[in-house]
Amino acid sequence: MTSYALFLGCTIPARQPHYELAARKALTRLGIQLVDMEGATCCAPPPLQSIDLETSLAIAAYNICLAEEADLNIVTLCTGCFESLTIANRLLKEKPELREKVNKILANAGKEFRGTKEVRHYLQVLMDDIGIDRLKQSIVKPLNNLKVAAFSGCHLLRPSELLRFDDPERPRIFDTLIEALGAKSIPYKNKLRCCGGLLRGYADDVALAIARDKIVNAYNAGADCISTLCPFCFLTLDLGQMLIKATYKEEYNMPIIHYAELLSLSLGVEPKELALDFHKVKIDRVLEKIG
Amino acid sequence: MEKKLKFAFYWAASCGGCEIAVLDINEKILDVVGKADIVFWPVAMDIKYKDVEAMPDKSIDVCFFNGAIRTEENEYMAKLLRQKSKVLVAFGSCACDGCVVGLGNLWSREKIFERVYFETPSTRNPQSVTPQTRVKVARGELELPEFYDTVKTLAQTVDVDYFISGCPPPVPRIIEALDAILNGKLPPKGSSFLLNKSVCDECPREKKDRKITQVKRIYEIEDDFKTCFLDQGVICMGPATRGGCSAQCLKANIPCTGCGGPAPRVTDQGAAMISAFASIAADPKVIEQVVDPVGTFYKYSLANSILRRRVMPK
Amino acid sequence: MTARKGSSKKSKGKGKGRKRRGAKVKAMEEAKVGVFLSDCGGQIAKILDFEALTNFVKTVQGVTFVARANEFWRGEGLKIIVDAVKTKKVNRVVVAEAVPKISEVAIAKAVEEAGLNPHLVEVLDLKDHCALPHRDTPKEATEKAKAMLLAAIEKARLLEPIEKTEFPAVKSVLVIGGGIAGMQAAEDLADMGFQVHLIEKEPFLGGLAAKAVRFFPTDDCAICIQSPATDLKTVTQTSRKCVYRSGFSEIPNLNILTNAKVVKVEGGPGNFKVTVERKPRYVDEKKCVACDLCTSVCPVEVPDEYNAKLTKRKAIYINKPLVYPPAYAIDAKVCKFHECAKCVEVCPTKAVNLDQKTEHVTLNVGGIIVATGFREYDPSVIKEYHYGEYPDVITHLELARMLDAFGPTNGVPVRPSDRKPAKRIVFVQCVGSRDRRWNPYCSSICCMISLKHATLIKEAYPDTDVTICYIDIRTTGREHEYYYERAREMGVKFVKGRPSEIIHDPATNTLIVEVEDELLRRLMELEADLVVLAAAMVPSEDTKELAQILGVELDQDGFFKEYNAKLRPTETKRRGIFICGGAVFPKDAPTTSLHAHSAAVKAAKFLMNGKITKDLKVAVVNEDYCGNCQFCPVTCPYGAITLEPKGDGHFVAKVSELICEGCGVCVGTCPVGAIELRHLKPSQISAQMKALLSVNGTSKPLVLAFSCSECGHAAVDSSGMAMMSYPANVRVLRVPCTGVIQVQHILEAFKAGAQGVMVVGCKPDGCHYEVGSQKAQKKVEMAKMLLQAYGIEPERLEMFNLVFIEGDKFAEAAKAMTERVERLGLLQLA
Amino acid sequence: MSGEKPLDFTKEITSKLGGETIARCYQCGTCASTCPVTRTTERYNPRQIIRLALLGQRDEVLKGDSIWLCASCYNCQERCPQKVEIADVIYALRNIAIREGNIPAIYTEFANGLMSEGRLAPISKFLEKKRADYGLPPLKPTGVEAIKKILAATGFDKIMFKKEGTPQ
Repeated sequence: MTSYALFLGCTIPARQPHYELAARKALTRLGIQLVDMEGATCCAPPPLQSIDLETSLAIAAYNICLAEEADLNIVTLCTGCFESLTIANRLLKEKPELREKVNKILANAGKEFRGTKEVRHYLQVLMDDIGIDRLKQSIVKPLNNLKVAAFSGCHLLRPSELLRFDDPERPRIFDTLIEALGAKSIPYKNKLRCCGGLLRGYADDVALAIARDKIVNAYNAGADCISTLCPFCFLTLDLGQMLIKATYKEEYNMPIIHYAELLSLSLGVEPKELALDFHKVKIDRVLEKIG
Repeated sequence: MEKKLKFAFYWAASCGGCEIAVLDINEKILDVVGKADIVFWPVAMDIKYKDVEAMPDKSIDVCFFNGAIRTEENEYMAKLLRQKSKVLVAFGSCACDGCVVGLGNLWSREKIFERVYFETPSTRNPQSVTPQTRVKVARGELELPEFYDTVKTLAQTVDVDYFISGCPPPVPRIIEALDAILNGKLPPKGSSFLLNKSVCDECPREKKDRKITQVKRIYEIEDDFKTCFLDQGVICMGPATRGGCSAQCLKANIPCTGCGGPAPRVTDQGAAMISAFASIAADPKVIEQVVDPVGTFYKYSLANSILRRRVMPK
Repeated sequence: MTARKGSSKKSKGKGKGRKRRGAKVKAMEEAKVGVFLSDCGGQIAKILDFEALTNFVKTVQGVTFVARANEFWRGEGLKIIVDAVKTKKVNRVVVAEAVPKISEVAIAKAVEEAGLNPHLVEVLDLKDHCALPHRDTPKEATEKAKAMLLAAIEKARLLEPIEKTEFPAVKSVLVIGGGIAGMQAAEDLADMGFQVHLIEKEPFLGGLAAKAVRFFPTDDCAICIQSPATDLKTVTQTSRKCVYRSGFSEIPNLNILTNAKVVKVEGGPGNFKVTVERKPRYVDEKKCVACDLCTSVCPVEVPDEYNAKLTKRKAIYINKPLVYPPAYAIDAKVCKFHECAKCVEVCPTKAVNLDQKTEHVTLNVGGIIVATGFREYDPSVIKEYHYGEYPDVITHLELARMLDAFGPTNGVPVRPSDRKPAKRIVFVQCVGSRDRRWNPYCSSICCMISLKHATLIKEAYPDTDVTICYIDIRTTGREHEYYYERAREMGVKFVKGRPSEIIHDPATNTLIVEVEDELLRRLMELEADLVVLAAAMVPSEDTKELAQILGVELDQDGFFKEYNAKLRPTETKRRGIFICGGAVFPKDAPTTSLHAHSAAVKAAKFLMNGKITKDLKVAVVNEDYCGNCQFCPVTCPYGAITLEPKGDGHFVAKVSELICEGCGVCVGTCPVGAIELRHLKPSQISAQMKALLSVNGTSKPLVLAFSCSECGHAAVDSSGMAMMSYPANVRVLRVPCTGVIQVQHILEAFKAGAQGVMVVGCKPDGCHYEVGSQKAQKKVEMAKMLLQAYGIEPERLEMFNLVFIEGDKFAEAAKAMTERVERLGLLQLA
Repeated sequence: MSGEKPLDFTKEITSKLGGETIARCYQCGTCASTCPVTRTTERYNPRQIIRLALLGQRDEVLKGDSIWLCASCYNCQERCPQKVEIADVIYALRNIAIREGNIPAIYTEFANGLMSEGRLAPISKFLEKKRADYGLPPLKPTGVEAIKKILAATGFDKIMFKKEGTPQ
């Protein structure tokens, strides 16, 4: 059994337990052991990087140190956490001077970054540890050609030089994993473009306009739902539709579903076992189509 | 029967390894004793200064002198043996180039005494005793030879006829030297019994790209037992060191540290190696990685280098 | 048993495969030095006390003759030297004379004519190196002049004659690459009477030019060349000719081999043995009448590379319009050979021969010209532009084929997706060029190519909407700016901005180019039927492999690297191998021509005499001491040193006398002193050093400056010429290159009385011997470490990198070094 | 541009973590063209921010609203032909701006959350109950004390809270 230190981050446990629940159920069913991390903190995402990059690196490194001490690789659910931690891990592994600088800071918290562990997104765990074939064999309830607009979120792919997750212009991994569930990953306009989520709280109007584009493009392409990996994207697109309704007087009713939820459903988890009431846009349409 | 030759062996400032090297010639010693009498050999025979002093000048045919000139006694004996010997051979790295003893030239006499008699962790010297040339004791006055400030080579002290460098000298070269002496086929004065070519010439290791990108200690590499140490980043003195040793260290997978001394056309072994090293160093960073330039490049030849010793800070 | 130090038997040079000229080196005769003191027309006699100098020189051992004159390098002065050599038995000539280098050459020439080896001359410059810079302290200057004279005399006494040698130079040249560069160079050389072999890897000559159709800025047919000399009898010199109407292949001495590539090069400059592999054409060029019957029966169809895959061709094919050779060729990759053999049956002249085999041809040539050109970069790696995915995104070469009236669309630009004429065309500049992700350099010709294509389209189809998205428009050539102007006048639109993405709208089969018009500061979505990418120009395929075979360097971008961009732009570091055209960097046709002619002239100059005569001022290995450490071969900037087996399992270094440039970087490297320069022996350096430091006569601490003969000495010269002043305690010792200097020399200088040591050489990247200055720098750094360990202030040693125009900096450095050493106080050696 | 010293500001940026690559920019506009924010609002154009910065318009860059509008999507950085790390450059500019007191309110909120709980989003009682209902394990405490030490070491706390813990 493969074990990982589960890095939850801030948003998932605080706002989206349905994501955590679905991910835990799915990964456990697939034989991945998730170890909850003692003392993990915020991953130091872009808002903190905006305040101070060096501090952010140190905080990310602190969390990696916890995994090093536990002798476990990290798995993240949140794309933002994946980005923050992966960038810190890569930079500190590859730039000795930066590492020395950060370790001086970490010494104050009694930690030292050693660079012995990896940070993985749970999609990588599915691809590499479980594998598409085993995943397909585990599917008990295929998603019946559900038309899914895949939206991985920016920080799974970019900056590709450091994340090295997938081809940043022609990513295949997420789509492959969606199709492994029996669904169809449909093309839609500006698929790789940002949801604007990080502008929420500073320029809500801009953020909403960008989110609207996303919804409209998926809608126009005939998607049954948009599948997300990042709690921020989810929030922006799911809650966002309420705001779009209020601001633009438009209603799309586009279900936003975390991939972990789709995965759980296809692995045979009953909808009632999942915390589906956390969805602002109801997903009944999707459940019906899956049957 | 021919008249037997008279040999002398002397041990000045050195570790004594050269004395052992004389025995390393094994059965050859039988040829030696067959053809020569050893008239003076303090390590093996009980003989006093006065016995030597009493010998007629040039009565010793060949004197093998090992050790550098560190003390007044070393100097006295070097001069005395020169006077008494027809042929004086500088035997071993200490006599030829100063060797490790010569590295003492990086410090002054005072510093050395301070270190040796006070600072080393194993020293207990509550009465602050240091060597004195004359000391009164209950039974009279004791005399000690003076410890010189500077270590010299034998040739810097007296006229030397032949040289056999090495730490200790390689056995085949000793045998060649003995054969030459015993058969009266001596080379021109000033010759060395080592070879003209460097250790590299005898080394079996493969030379590869000849570009040093990083200086490494030997424990830092995974030696493949085939590739030249320099190509693996380990400093090897072979290129700048007079050969004749059959590269025996390298055959035992240890880089050459330079005991053969400078090549025949070179006056300064360390500087020659530094020039070569700097020329093939990939970038200036590599140069900074050399921690101890004198200890690395002049381990055996500091006393016989161009500058010979450190200028002591005032 | 061996010598402890120094003396050794001299190794005798072996004259293998070449003739030695001039007198055999005589046994060292006693040196009789003649010293000739020029007071430069009396000018410097006002500063230097020539009486004192003359008297001093007379006391120096070996000096048998002293003369003084206004000048010695010409006229009466020179006659005095000649006379002294002829009648006074003077056999070493020391001349104090200004006019650097000119005087050296003139005196050496006269001395040689007088019967003395010209290398027995030592010229020193008392004017620029002593009198002028020290004019404020004439007494000290005179003392320094004595030291300089003494040093020159000491060196002269140790001078030995140096012979001249001749090396064979085969009057034949191999030109690799049958594009315009290769054809032009080949034609030049053949016209000059050299035997030329022109090889082309494709079955047809013409290269990229043949595909490009027209050239800017004249919109001329791309494939015309100068008239071969064979035609000169009938045609005026200024005419041009179409390649296929030029009679190119009939030029005497020109041997054209298509389907051919170089696989091995042996030998050396002047005498290469080149193995060329010739793949079968399967059609006998001499029999084929190009009737086209074969293609009509050939069943195999493949996309035609020549037409940018816009059309198909058969397995047996010919490129049109016709170029050399006018014969069909079979594409071995797709032909079914004997399974089919329809072409064999149908051929009326029995030209098709499916059993042709790969041949290997060995050519003996004196020089090689590389003219392998460049190619268009495959922009499919730039995924945001979707080349290779959206059929209507094409490159300029593909567009060029469309614009060719013989081409796949007969001159009409169309959308490949549906073959409809393209009415809205967007060009995207800098695709894969100026892009750190792919090729960081500017490909330099794409702006002009876009302008050419835009205007050609506008001219033929004025209602076509053409937009060029650019970062910067670069039209630097003559007339190019007018070309740009014309494009604007014709209505070509220009958007300053680099598109971020090309999107395909399947509903309308329209491409959308997303770009910010920076000048409007507005995001645009340009709709287009056809998007043309100005893809980067990159080195031809197999460039790396060829460079390896030839033993020449490539630059960071993968093009062939020239010896020196300014002075030797068509030469490589490997003598006898020349480069030209797009193989060096992307070029337009005029520049390619220029380059090709230059390479041809360089090759001709190298081989014209059928032999190469050279003074053997080179490095010499003493085999008795060489320990096979193999450092010198890698440090030699010219690859002149190889290791030669001695047969007993041992190796010794061997210097190629032809290739060696005599810089001495190897000497500065050799840890056993086994390599010496014939023209500057270690004994001569020591003698000069001692002499320069033996006469003090100044109140200031002596500083020895080692200076290279190139930039270093030029800076010292110019310092004096420009009347800069610095103290007379600074003494200059000239070496060929600072790379020759060893740490031992620096230590010896201190031992000999120098209080400070300067090393003055070229800039690290501008060393006349490539690497010498850098190596010197590293040695100086290590010597400083060593001095520190010896308890000597490392600041007493410093390297300065100067050039000719920095004479002021040399004076400053000399002053600064003097002050520094004064501040440090007297150097105490233990 | 009077009185501005372009080089100084460029140097200031290139010496900051994230800002190293700014001077490579040759103003091709790929970043603006690919930016989802630029196509939504005129308030933001990454090319223009870089241009202003390289021309030394320090105040306009740091005190304005523009730099806060980057959505950190890294599209520009991915496609920049000069490998200018544009998103990171924006971080560097924000880092400088924040040190000079231009701190949008949302960032103070985030910093507060980090300082007090070690996470940006607080966990509500409601959520804790919901978690338990769904059988999710109780959340482990965060290493907030360690974070405080890190923030003290880098001076982060002083940047954000100049007067004894009160937001500036």
